[in-house]
Formats: sequence, C-alpha cells, structure tokens
Amino acid sequence: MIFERRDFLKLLGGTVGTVSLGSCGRFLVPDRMVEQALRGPGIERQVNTICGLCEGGCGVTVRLVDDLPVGLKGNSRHPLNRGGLCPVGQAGLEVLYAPNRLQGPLRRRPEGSFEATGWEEALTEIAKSLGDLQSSGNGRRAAFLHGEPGQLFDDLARRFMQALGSANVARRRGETVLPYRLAQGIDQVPGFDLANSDLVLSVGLDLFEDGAAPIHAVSAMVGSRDQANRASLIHIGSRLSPSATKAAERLAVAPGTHAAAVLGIAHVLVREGRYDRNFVAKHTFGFEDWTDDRGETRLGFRRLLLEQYYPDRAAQLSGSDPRAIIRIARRLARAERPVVICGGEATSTSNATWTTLAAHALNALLGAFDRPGGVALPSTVPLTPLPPFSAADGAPAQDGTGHSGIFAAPTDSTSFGIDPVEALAGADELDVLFLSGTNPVYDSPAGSDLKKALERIPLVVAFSSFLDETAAAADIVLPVSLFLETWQESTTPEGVAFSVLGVSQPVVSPLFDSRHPGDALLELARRAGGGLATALPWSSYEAYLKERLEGLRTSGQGSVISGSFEESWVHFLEERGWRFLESGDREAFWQGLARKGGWWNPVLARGDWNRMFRTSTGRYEFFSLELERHLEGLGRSAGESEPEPALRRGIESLGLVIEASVDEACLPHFEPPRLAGSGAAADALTLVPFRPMTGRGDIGVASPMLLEMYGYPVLSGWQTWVELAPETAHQLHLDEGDQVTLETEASPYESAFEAVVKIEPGAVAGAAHVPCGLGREGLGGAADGVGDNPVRILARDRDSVSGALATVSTRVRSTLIKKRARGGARPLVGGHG
Amino acid sequence: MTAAGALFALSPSSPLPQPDWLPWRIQQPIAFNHNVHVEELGFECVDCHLYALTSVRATIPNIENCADCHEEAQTESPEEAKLVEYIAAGEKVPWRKIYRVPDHVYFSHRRHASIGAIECEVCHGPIAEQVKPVGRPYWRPTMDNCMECHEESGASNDCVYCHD
Amino acid sequence: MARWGMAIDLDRCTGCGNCMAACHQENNLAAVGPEQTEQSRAFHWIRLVREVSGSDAHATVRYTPTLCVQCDDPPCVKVCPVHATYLSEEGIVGQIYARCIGCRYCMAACPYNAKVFNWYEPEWPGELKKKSNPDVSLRSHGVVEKCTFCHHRVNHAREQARAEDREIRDGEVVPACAESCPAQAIVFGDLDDPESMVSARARSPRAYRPHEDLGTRPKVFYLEEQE
Amino acid sequence: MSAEHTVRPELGPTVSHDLSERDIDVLLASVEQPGSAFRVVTTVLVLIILGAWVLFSRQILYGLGVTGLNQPVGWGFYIVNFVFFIGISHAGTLISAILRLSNAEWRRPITRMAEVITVVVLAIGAFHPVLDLGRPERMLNIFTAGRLQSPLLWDVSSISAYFMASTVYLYMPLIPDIALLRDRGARPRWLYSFMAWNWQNTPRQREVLERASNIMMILVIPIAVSVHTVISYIFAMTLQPGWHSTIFGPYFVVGAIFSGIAALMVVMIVLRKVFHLERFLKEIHFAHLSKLLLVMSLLWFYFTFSEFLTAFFGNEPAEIRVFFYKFTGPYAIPFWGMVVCNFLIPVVLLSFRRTRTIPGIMVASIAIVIGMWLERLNIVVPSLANPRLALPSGFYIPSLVEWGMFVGGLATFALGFVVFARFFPLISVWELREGQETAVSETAERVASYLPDRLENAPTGETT
Amino acid sequence: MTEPRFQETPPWIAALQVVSVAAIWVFVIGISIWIIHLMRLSQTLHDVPSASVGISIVAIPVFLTGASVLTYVFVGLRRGATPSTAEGRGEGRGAEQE
Repeated sequence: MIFERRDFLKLLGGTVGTVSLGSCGRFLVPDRMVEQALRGPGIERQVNTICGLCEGGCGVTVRLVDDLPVGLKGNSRHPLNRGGLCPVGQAGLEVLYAPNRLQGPLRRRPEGSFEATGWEEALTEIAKSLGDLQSSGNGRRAAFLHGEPGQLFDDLARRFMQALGSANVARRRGETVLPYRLAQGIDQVPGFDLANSDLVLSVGLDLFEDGAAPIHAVSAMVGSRDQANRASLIHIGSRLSPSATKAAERLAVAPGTHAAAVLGIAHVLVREGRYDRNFVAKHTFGFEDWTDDRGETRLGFRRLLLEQYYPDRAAQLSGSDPRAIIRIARRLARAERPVVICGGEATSTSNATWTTLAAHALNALLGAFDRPGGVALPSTVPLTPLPPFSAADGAPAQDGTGHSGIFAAPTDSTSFGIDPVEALAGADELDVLFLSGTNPVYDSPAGSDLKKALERIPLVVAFSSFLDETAAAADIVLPVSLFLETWQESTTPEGVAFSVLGVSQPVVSPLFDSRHPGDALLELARRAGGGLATALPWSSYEAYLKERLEGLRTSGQGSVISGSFEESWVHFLEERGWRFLESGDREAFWQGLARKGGWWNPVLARGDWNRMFRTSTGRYEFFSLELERHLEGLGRSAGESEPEPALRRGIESLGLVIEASVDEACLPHFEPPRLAGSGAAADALTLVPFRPMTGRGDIGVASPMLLEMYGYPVLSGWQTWVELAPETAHQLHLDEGDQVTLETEASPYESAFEAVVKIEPGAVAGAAHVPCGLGREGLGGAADGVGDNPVRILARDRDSVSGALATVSTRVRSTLIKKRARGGARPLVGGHG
Repeated sequence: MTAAGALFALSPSSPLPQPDWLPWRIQQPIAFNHNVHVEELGFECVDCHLYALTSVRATIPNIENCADCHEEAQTESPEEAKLVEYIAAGEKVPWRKIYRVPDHVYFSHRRHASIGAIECEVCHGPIAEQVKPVGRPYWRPTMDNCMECHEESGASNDCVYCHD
Repeated sequence: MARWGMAIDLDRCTGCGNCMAACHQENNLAAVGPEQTEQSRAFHWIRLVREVSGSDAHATVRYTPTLCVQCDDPPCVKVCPVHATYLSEEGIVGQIYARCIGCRYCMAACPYNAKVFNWYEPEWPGELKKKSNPDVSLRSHGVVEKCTFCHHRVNHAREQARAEDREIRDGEVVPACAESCPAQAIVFGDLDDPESMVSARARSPRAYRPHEDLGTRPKVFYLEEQE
Repeated sequence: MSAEHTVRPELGPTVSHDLSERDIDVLLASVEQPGSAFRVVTTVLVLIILGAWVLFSRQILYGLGVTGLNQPVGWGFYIVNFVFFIGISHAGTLISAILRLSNAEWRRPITRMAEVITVVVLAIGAFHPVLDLGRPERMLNIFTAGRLQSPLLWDVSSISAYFMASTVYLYMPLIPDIALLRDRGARPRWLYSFMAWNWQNTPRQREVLERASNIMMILVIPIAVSVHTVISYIFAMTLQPGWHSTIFGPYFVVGAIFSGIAALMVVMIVLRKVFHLERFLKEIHFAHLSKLLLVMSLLWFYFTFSEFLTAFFGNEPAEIRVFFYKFTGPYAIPFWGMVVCNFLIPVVLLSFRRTRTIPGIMVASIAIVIGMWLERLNIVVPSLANPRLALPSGFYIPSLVEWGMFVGGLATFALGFVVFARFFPLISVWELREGQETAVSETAERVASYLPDRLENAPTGETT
Repeated sequence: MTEPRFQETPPWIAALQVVSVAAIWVFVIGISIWIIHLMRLSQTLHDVPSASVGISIVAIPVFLTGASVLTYVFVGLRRGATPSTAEGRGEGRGAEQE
C-alpha cells in the first residue's frame, strides 16, 4: 500500500477534515479510497425523509445497509420532532414489508370479487370514464375525497377535478376550522407556540399522544428545553390519558362539558381582574356589553361569564372541582406565556364549536395572540403558484372557496358545513369517485352509510396500500407506494406555530407494483386528454413537486432543515428583515431539500394584526358576528324578518337550549352535549372513543409490533379495552380483565362491540373510554380480527354549528360476557421501593 | 428424500452456504487467480475487496468491479471468458463465501485490518500466491481461534465485544 | 475504561412509548402474537411500567421506563450455570445467546424482571426479517434475552474512536431508546467520567436507583418527578 | 443357631424363629415367579411413559412455549417436580442410614424399599431440570463451561454425589441377596453372577461389607442433608421475596424427609398388599414410622409457621405481596390445601390410635405426598408471579405437556419399582436373616447395657 | 435351610467386574477434573469470585470416598471369597469377634 495505515486512519477520522486532506493531495491515496473515505463504509448509509404514516409528517432518518432499509429514527434536525419518533413511525419498516400489501391493481369482477389487473388496463378504464365525463360535460358527476397529509397533493387533486369540471373535492382533516373562523376570521387552525410557552392548558386534547403532531408537542414543551424552563401542562379531560397523568394539574370533567370548566376558569380570571386588559381593550370585540346598530344593548362576554360561570356552577356543570378551577385560573394568570389549546374529545361533541370558542376565548383573555408562546399564524409557504389553465365549462372558481358541490353545505343546512363523508354518503348522481389516503368506511361514524353509497356509484377508484375497508368497497383499487418508496410532501400540521414542508424521497424502489396517487392522477390526466391533460402538464409527481417547491428557493424565506446553529442564524437574519439566500441553483436547492428532508420557516410576522384577526371588526370576536349573521339568516329563511326573532328562530333550528338570552348563542358558552342511545338508563355510559399513540394513521397497525404494544400505557396489546372509573366498574359489577359488550340502540347499523375492562382511577365516572384503530378487516396479516372498532356503533350526531360528525355522541350499556380468564391480576397500587 | 437433499446441500457444487467443517473444497464458479492479479498486475487487496479497511465486511468483488477491466476479454483464459459472459449478461457471479461467522458474532474487518493493522495474510494466508480460488478457509474463525489470537495480541476477550 | 450507565428523568418522560418501539425495532424483537400475549409472553426490553397510586379521581400515575438496570452486582450473573450472562469489562451485563441453555434461572433471580424468554422460535411474517438490524443477532427459541444497553452501538462508537485515535466522546453512544425520546428524558454515557451528562444527572438530588436496598448497584438512575 | 443365648428370662419370651424356606420363597417371589402381572403392569407403565414422551416431543420440536410457563412465571411444574422428587428421595437412604446407625432393629424389612425409592426418584428428579431447559441440546455447555458459582451447579455435583452414594448404599446390602439369587439359579445368571462379586458369605467378606456399609452410612447422611439444602439454595440464593430466606435449607430438608417417609409408607403399604408381605411388614413398623411422620408433620408446621410469620410480621411490601398471594390470593387453594394435607390430616389421623391404622396411615401419607407437592408449587410459583416492580402479578396454568410429564414421572417411579422388584428382592433377605440370627441377642445385650449395672459388676475397688 | 451351591464366576464376568471398577474411577476422576477445570475457567474469565465454589470442591472428596469404598468392597469381596468350607456363617461371626 502506498500510504501509511496511520495516515489512512487519520484520513478516515474527520468528516470535514477528510475533504481538505484528500483534495490537497498530501497523501498518495488512490482516488477511489478518498471517495470511500468520504462516503464512509459505503455499504451503510443514512437518508432523510418524511414519515407518511399519519398527518404529522415527522422527519425520519432511514438507515440503509446494502440499500435495504433496516432502521428508522427521528431526524434530529427536523423542527417538528427533533429526533423523536412515535411508535407508529418506528413501525414504518414493518408496514413497508407488511405481508398483505397490495401487490398490484385490483379490479372488481361483476359478481363482486376482486381480480388482479395491470396498471395499464386499470388506468385505461378510468381514463375512459373520465374522458366520457369530460366530453359530455358531466364533470360534476365526479368526486374526490382524500386524506393525504400534503397541501400539494390537495392542490393537484383540486386542479384535477377542476379541469374535469367538478368542485367535488374534499380533504379529511383533524380539527374543524370553523371556531377559528368565527372568532378570528381565519380559515385554518392557528399555530400554538408550544416551544416558547411556559404553561399550556390543553382542553380535551391529549397533547402528548393525540393531535396532529404529538411528538412535536413533547419535544417543544419538554425535550428541547432545560429542566428549569420547560412548559407545564394543565389538562382538562375525562380520561386518565398519559398526557393527563403527566400534567402538572389535571381537571377531570364529564365528556362534552369542557366548555363549562373553561368558562369557569375565564370567570375567575375576569372576576379577579387578572386578564390582559390591554389586549382585550385593543384587540377584542364583545367583551363588554355593546350596543348594536339598532341601539340595543347586547350581552358582553364579561357579563355572561360573571353571571353564569362562577366556579361552583362551572364545576357542577362539568362534574369537576371548583377549587381546581380556581387553582388553574390563578396558575394561568401567574404564567408569563400561557396558551390554551383545544381538541380531541372536546371537539368531538355536538357542542364542539362553542367549546373551542370558549377555549380560544381564554387565549384572548390571556392576551396570548402574537406573542412568543402564544397563538401564532405560521407564515405561508411560498410555493410556486399553479400555472393558470382554462377550466372546463361550468367549473367553479379556482380558489376553491365558496364553491358549490357535494362537499359544500347544502343551502337548507343549519350548520356551516357538512362532513365530507356524510356528504358523500348522501350524494347521488355521482359516476366516478376517487378515494385516496383515507379510510372513511372504517373510521367515520358515517362509514356504513358511505359503504352503501359506494355500491351505487358506478366507478369507485381507491388508492390504497392495503385492501382496507374502504378499498374493499371500491371498483378499482390502485396500490399506493408507501412513504419510503416515493416522492411525497407533507405540510405544516394543524396547530404548529411555524411553517414546515417536509419532502419525502424514495429510499427503496417500490416493493410491489405500486405508484404514488399523484403519479397516477397525472397519468390519468394524460390519458383522458383534453382539458385534463393541459391542466396537469407534469410528467411525474416528482416533477410537480420540484416545480412547486422552486417557489421556496426564489422567495428566499425560511431555509432547508438544518442544524441548530444554522437555524439560529436564519432566525437572526430574518428577524431583522434580511433574506437568507439559499445557495445555488434550482437543482442544488432541490437536492438539499431531499437530502435534509424538507424546508421550514420559523419566522413569524409580528404585529400584523390584520393578518391575525380577519373578522369584520378586525378584532378577536368574543361575540361572533359571523355566527350571528348565520343564525339570523337561518331565522330569516324560516320566515322571520326582524333580527331578534330571526336570531331566536335560528337558534331554535339548531335544536339548542339557551337559557339566558339569544346573545349567548353567539358567545362562547356551555351547551350541554347531545348524547343518543340507552335513554336515561342509570347504568348507561358515555362512549368516548379516543386515539391512542399507537393508533395514529390508518395503516400503522399492519405492524405486529404496534399491535403488540397497542395498549402499552395500560396493558398489553392485541385487544380493545374500555377504561372505566373504579366507581363505575363497581356499580356495574365489573372487574379488571372482564370482557364486556358495549351496546347501544343509537346506531342505525350495528349495536354492540366488545372490549376488555380496564379500571382507571382518575377517569371520570360514567364514561367509557375506548381506543380506536383496531377491529380491522382488510389490512391482512396480524391486524385482522384483533380488537374491535367502536366507531361502528356510534350515533350519527353532528356538531350543531360546524356540521362535523361528533364521535362523543353515544350512550352505551355494558354487558358482561366473560369474567377475567386469568387468575390474579393485582391492582397496581402503592408507591415504589 | 431428506438425506438426498442434505447430500445435495452439502455437495461442493451446491449454491447454498456451506459449513466450513466439510472435508472437501468449495468450488467457485470461476477459477479466479489471485496470483495473476496481485503478484503480476500489482493490485492491492482493497482494490477489489473494497471495504476491507473501512467497513464491517470486506465484500467479495463482483461484476461491477470486474467490469472495470474485464468488459472485454484480456486474455484467452476460458475462465475469464466465463466472467466476460457474466458481465455481458449483467449477471452476478455466484461467488461462494469461504469465511463466515455466525449471525451472533460481530466481526469487523475495519476493526482488525484497519484499526488493528493486521495484515490480510494473518488470517487469509498467503493468498497472493494462490493460482486457484480458495476452497477452504486458511484459518477458521472459530471462537477458540479468535480468543487465542486476542489473548496473544492483548485484545479484549470480553464477550460482548464480539457477541451481539 | 468506561462504565456505561443511564439516567432517566421521570419528570421529562411523557409516557409516549417511543423508547419501547425504538428498542423493539433496533434490537430485532419479534412480536409474539395475540395468543402468546394472552399467555403473558409478550416482551419488550424496555417497557413503561405504570403505577397508579390512589383509587379515586385524584389518583396519580407514574410511568417508569423499565429496562435491564445493568447491576454492578447482578443477581442474574451469579446464578447463571454456563457463563451465558456475565458482567462485561465496561459494566454491561451481557447475554450470550449462543451460550444460553435456557434454564431461566437468571430470569427467576432478577429482581427487576428485566429478562425475557423466547418461548417459541420468533416469527417474522412475510419479509419482515429483511428489515432486521444487522448489528443485532436474531435470537432463537429457548434462550433468554434482555436489554444490552445497545452495546453494538458502543462497539461501533469504540471502533470509530479507535480509528480516529481518541476516546469515545460523551454523548457519542446513544442507545435506541434515548435516541428516540422526544422529551430527552434518557441520557446515556460513562458514569466514571465526572464530566459526562449521565454522571451529572446521577448526582442530582432527585436521582435514585431502583431497589437500591437490594445491593445490586444498578447503573440505571431515575430522576424523581418534581412537584 | 449356635450362638449362646444370653437372653435373660425376665426380658420376656424369645421371639426368634428362623426364616423358613417358604418365607424366602415369598420374599423372592417377585424375582422367581414374576408371572404375567409383571408384564401387564410393565406394559401399562411403559405405555404411559411413552405417551408422556409423545406429548413432550412437542416441546422438543417447538420449544418451551408448549408449557404453561410465561413471564414472569418462568418456572413451573418441571422445577416443582424436580424439588418434589428429589425431596421424596430423602425417604430412603437418609432414613435407612439413620435407622441403621441407631440400630433400630425394626428397620430390617424397610431399608431396602427406602433405598430403592431414593435411587429411582433421584434419577427421575435429577432429569427434570433437563426437561426444563429451553435448549436441552446445549446441556454440554454445563460441562464445558459451567459456573460453579451457580447454585444449579452445586445441585449437579451434590445430586450426582448423592446419587452415587445412595446407589452404592443400595447396592452393598444387596450383594448377599444377589448372591442368594445367583445361588438359587435366578435368571439372568450372568447378571447376578456379575453383581454378586463372588459373595460367599465368608467372615472376611461380611467384615468388608459391614465396614463399607458403616462408612457409607455415615457418609450418606451429610450428603443427603446437603442435597436438599442445596436445592433450597437454588431459591434462597436469589433476592426474590418468599425465597430469600435463611431457614430454607433446614425447611427443605425437613420437608424432604417428611415427604420421603410418607412416600415410603405409601410404597410399603402398596407393596405389602401386592407381594403379600404382611408377615414381614407388620403393624409395628407402620406404627413406628407413623410416629416419626407425626413428629415430622409438627416439625414441618413449625418451620412453615416461622417462615410465614417472619414474612407477615416484617410486612415488607414485596414479601407481603407474596404472602397474601398465597393466603388469600390466587394461590389460596394450593396454600390451604397444603396446610390441610400436611398438617391437619396427618396430625388428626396419626394422633389417635383408632385412626392410626394401615388405611388411616395410607390416607395420611397420600395427603402428605400431595401436600408436599403443593408446598413445592407454593414455593416456586407465587414468588415468581409477584414481581417487585409495579407489574401485574403473573399466573400459571400448566399445560397438557407438563401434566403429561408429571404423570410420566410418577409412572417412571412405579416402573422403577416394578423393574427392581422383578430382579431383586424388595426386602433384604440377608438382613432379615441376620436379624433373626443375631438381633435378639444383640438387642438383649444392648438393652442389658442400658440397665443399671449389677452391684457385683460395678467398677468398684473390689476385685474378684 | 439348605445351603445353595456356590457357582464359580466365569472369567468374562470377572473381567467385566474389573472394567466396571475402572469405569467408576474414570467417572470419579472425570468429575474431579471437571470441577477443577470449571474453577480454572472461572478464574480465566474473571468471573464473580465466590466462596460458594467451596460447595463443589467438597464434592470431590465425596466422590473419591465413594469410589474408594466401592473399590474396597469389590476388592475385599473378591479377596475374601476363598472358600474355606470349615467356616459356617455363625461361626464366622463368632470367630471374628475375638
């Protein structure tokens, strides 16, 4: 060998050092060796990408040995998860290699079973149908429902449908945005700056396991902070979730009564004068009593609080403890940068909108807007706009809002919107339906309705990796590449305070004959020709992404995901109004994006109140004028002409009980939740489905590991359990480990499901908490037939205002089917050694 | 039936991995001549066994490496002709591994050849002189052999250094 | 020579389960399936042990990520009849699967129930075996296994450090559980190095070791929850 | 009979009478006229054992998963039976050695059976840990790379020493009987010829045998005590609640002797019936043994009481959890069953003369054997089922394979006896004969030596 | 009681007897060597030092004693087998007592 071994080792040593040494040629080392040294072992490499198993879009680093992925870990530089990776993400490889993934397109035979077909045949058939719709001007008879995490795919799907002449596109998302529109005038869930807050009050949301980005919450509140200045958590909810147990303060409330507790807290803040007077005076509307155009005095939020929600009553309404309400209020008042976040079970009830309004009103009282550790609107992602195209005849406006179509609320609707699944289930006159990245037949309370509807639609095309419950009801199933096999993007998850765009790249070539749905759509457009082909000119989804993301580079905003040093530098520059110019050209930027796993922009536009509050008053509206207009409109269409009776009539049409005045309806207030089923039976329980950490996403449970640790916080996996408070269990004569059926007559299709009893001291009495995500049919392998799916038996109730389906809507009764089989499970009590 | 299967599996020409205690030599698909490449042409071991110094596995070169020179025949050797065929067909040469350690053993070439500066010959013998492919391990990587050498060289014999 | 140890800040732990999943993937644990789980044979090398104190609405819950605590005086090592489990030079309690005869005496002797047994041959449905971590050997039926402090990562780090002619840096070795923890609750390092993060945490007034009274001298420290 | 009778008339009538030819025929009947019963019984037992192995083959094929073991209850029937069988083995050699050592004359018809129990049961018991191994094919590791620090290895050496000692101890007194069989022409001749070692009952041979027996007799007692002490150490050397106890050594030894005597009684009663040995195994033997059994029962209770009282009084969380797991928890039935079987039934039955009959003793002994088995179960499972950490307590439901191997173990025990009885006399002919010849005189002599010395013989200054 | 006739031991059985004595010694010495081997092994592996090794060391003399006693018996029986017809059973014992 020409060089000394010792030298070679030095060469191997540094990463930066190696480059300089190698290139300056001090050692007579063959070029190939230098290359190897740079590349490291050469057989093993790490690739950054984005996890695609749930809507969060955490960054992952894939470890490849001999080009086979053998390990996933969180990308430590990704701003969302900072190296953390939830169990579902960890299971990514098991999902990738899941034995029952679809190997190729399937086509339904006339008699109902599926047969394997090729992409060629499948796409030809679909393109023919699309072509027919296009030529006959019947684009409206097509619809697209998806749940893909990325905004860019949504754009592509919308354009696809617009080009076809249809407005029927909907994206299933987690939280409804309506409350934020009513109070803040924005059409998005705002960001909550968990990373800078010192106290987070979580209303109904199990912040550390649920929500769009739980790992972000953990890393922002705990992981990336010193022990001294980490954020405390206060949790209001009915379940003893891991988040609740980790909260500094926990307030157990009956399901659906969060608003009462929150308003009680607001009462204390106002009564003790410990709210942000400055902010309330300058930036809010409807706090004090006010006089409308007609000169009538209207109820202010302050008076409503003081009259109605004194702690005793708030506690009584929510079944909680008044002292705790006061304690929490004072704690919030003491905190420097508190923020209130609402979600989960609190937004899954018939009163969800008002509950969210109440929780958000706390943010206003605390002056939590536009300050570090408060409510923020992440900056818009500067994507390259889609090139203009001439829409097909009869196509709606391109902006996507205000369109009519099946996914818009019908004109006679009392609510603002309609749940897309329900809309689809009720739609007739559809010829073609595309479903992608979503499994409503399984996870929506309207799933069984939808299943029937799918039978009516002549051509249902499902993009799916598995022959899951929804795909099984389709006519053509197109296999989808998983996140490790394809180019994909993910955009800022709901509730995150900065904008982020994750880029997922293929790290292995697709194991099976699968494609990204975007690629399939582009191919379909090409084949269908006409307006479709011109509207979607991209050769591949990758090319589409590349073009759209070019805007990030040219805007000069944000930066490619990088280490903390570069981050603070970008921050420094941008806060001073300088642009951090990405180096290099288009290709270099693209490669940087792919290599690092995405782009982000942590900088927020401060002081832009017009952006923050886009209501008609330009302020935060405690009293929602838009809601008033809506209610009045309802009354007017029912025949009332005067404002006040119209309002009253409008409220009545929602089927609510308002005690004080009609004004209350437009203010955050407590509205008792509607619960259906089992009448007033004393032993009836409120069914509260929840999503455990292990149940994120739709296909995670294809992993045996995930099934095995499904119930890891409370018990072992492979079963659905029901959490009952000890007194509830005692009353029902149930013990830990007993197998029960939960029955209701509220659901039109199925009435019972099975679970194993888990006694949870600290859970609220009278509630039955059940995990979603199990009881699958169609994922194949390990998951099928494991556990049961509570969604099957839910009553079809909706949020009165937003129209979103409510999952906390059902009362059930439990029947013991089998006593605990195994002897001697010991209740875990007592301290440690 | 089973016996016949077992016999086939253990026969010199079986494509399956073979235990190293078999008395016969393992047959390679091409009679590779180390001597020509190393002694006459002056290649270093790592020129072909690319990762011997940098990685856990030294790797056995295959057509990607061989194609650098043997895209077209350099000699009239019938053995080379086989290789050229493989390259032309884009097919991997089904080399047979001679040295293998069980799954529960972690053996790193880098740790030995690079960090420990052990010459290849110590374990692989005077391979440069071989005109035929190696049919049997020069030195069998058994635990006793490993531990003996570790003992002599002062390397640790702690179990978890090698067992994972 | 390093003496590897771990400190887990229970105040930071949010019970998210990432450590369990990461360990499962890193160390090629095979799921045992519903029947075996019903038989109480499911296993994890690290698991969240959940303790509920009190039985009313004010019950408090405490999550403790529990793993092999790598005792300095390990009861399991004392009883192994075949040197299949032993205390390594760097303080890791090794488990040599190829040596283990499966008598399960170490399991019976371990006060922390850290050891688990392969009751059947682990199964890898479909092509799942492909994704197994090549650094960790796959176990077979009839042997005991347990947390190894990801000693394969220690080996890699040591190799890298030797190649660069230096000592292993603090924080260079990160076991899979610590790596995946979004709350940064788990810190790993050299307990003999007074400068290391882990020894700093081990000196914390909140630090305790599980069942110290047994005299096993564990090298996993827990930091008591505050408040 | 040529020995001069020194029996004094006041000591009662001479009980001595010769062992008749018919007596010997009866004693050797099992060897000389095995009959078809032997074949039938052997076949049945072999079939049972084969059945057990057929069940067990599943464990060999698939691993220990076919048992009911799990996390945290990693030990179950195999270990329970191991301890149980080894415990039973204390019946024999230990009792026979103690009785011989103490010159208890009534021992003569008993010792052989006791020793056979030891050897047979020890072999069965010692095999159980092998059944319990996850990888039995790696057994060799114990020999190539064993750790003497491990209590399991102490067991290996201690049990093998005990096995060797008790085999020798069984064999040596057997030699004259083998010679008898050899001389009576029993088949296979070569076997008896080989095993008789030229025994011709010469004084020199008797001297050799007696001396060797005396050495073994003394040697075997500490070994036997050590064996069960060491077995208790398997548990006591760990830190587990319910196991980590200093009295475990003696507790196990007492329990072992207790169960051993009970098993011996069962065996004696059964064989007495089967081989019509009523004339040799008389009520008096059972009466003596049952008193011993009663004492052991009380002793056992004393140990159990001390063991649980300390756990209860100390109220250490881990200990108390195990305590209540047994007292009121899932193991209440085995626990209280054990107390009833080991204490209540025997104490009641054996205390009253009216119930201290052969059937009564049989019932008590069977109860004790069951009770002691339950005791082993109560020791092994509850401690494992209650982890120190806040984990749910475990459960253990043995599988068919484990039951099969249990039944198979019992059948092997029976088979051992049957086969032994087929080839060797179950009651030592030689010792009986020796007893007849010398016991009366020796006993009288001995008794005389206890009596106050006669005035004329007193070691005074007066001389004759 | 009739005295059964004595049969001369065939030579092959005598050989077998010698072999079995040898086997016993092989076994016992084997065990002793094994125990010593294990002690040395634990020393080389720097195993947990433990006085408990003593328990196994005790086994060695036990085995040796056992084997010695057996050998003594076997040798003694063979030596003492010279048929001196003059001695009856009872006389033998009586004579011994002197």
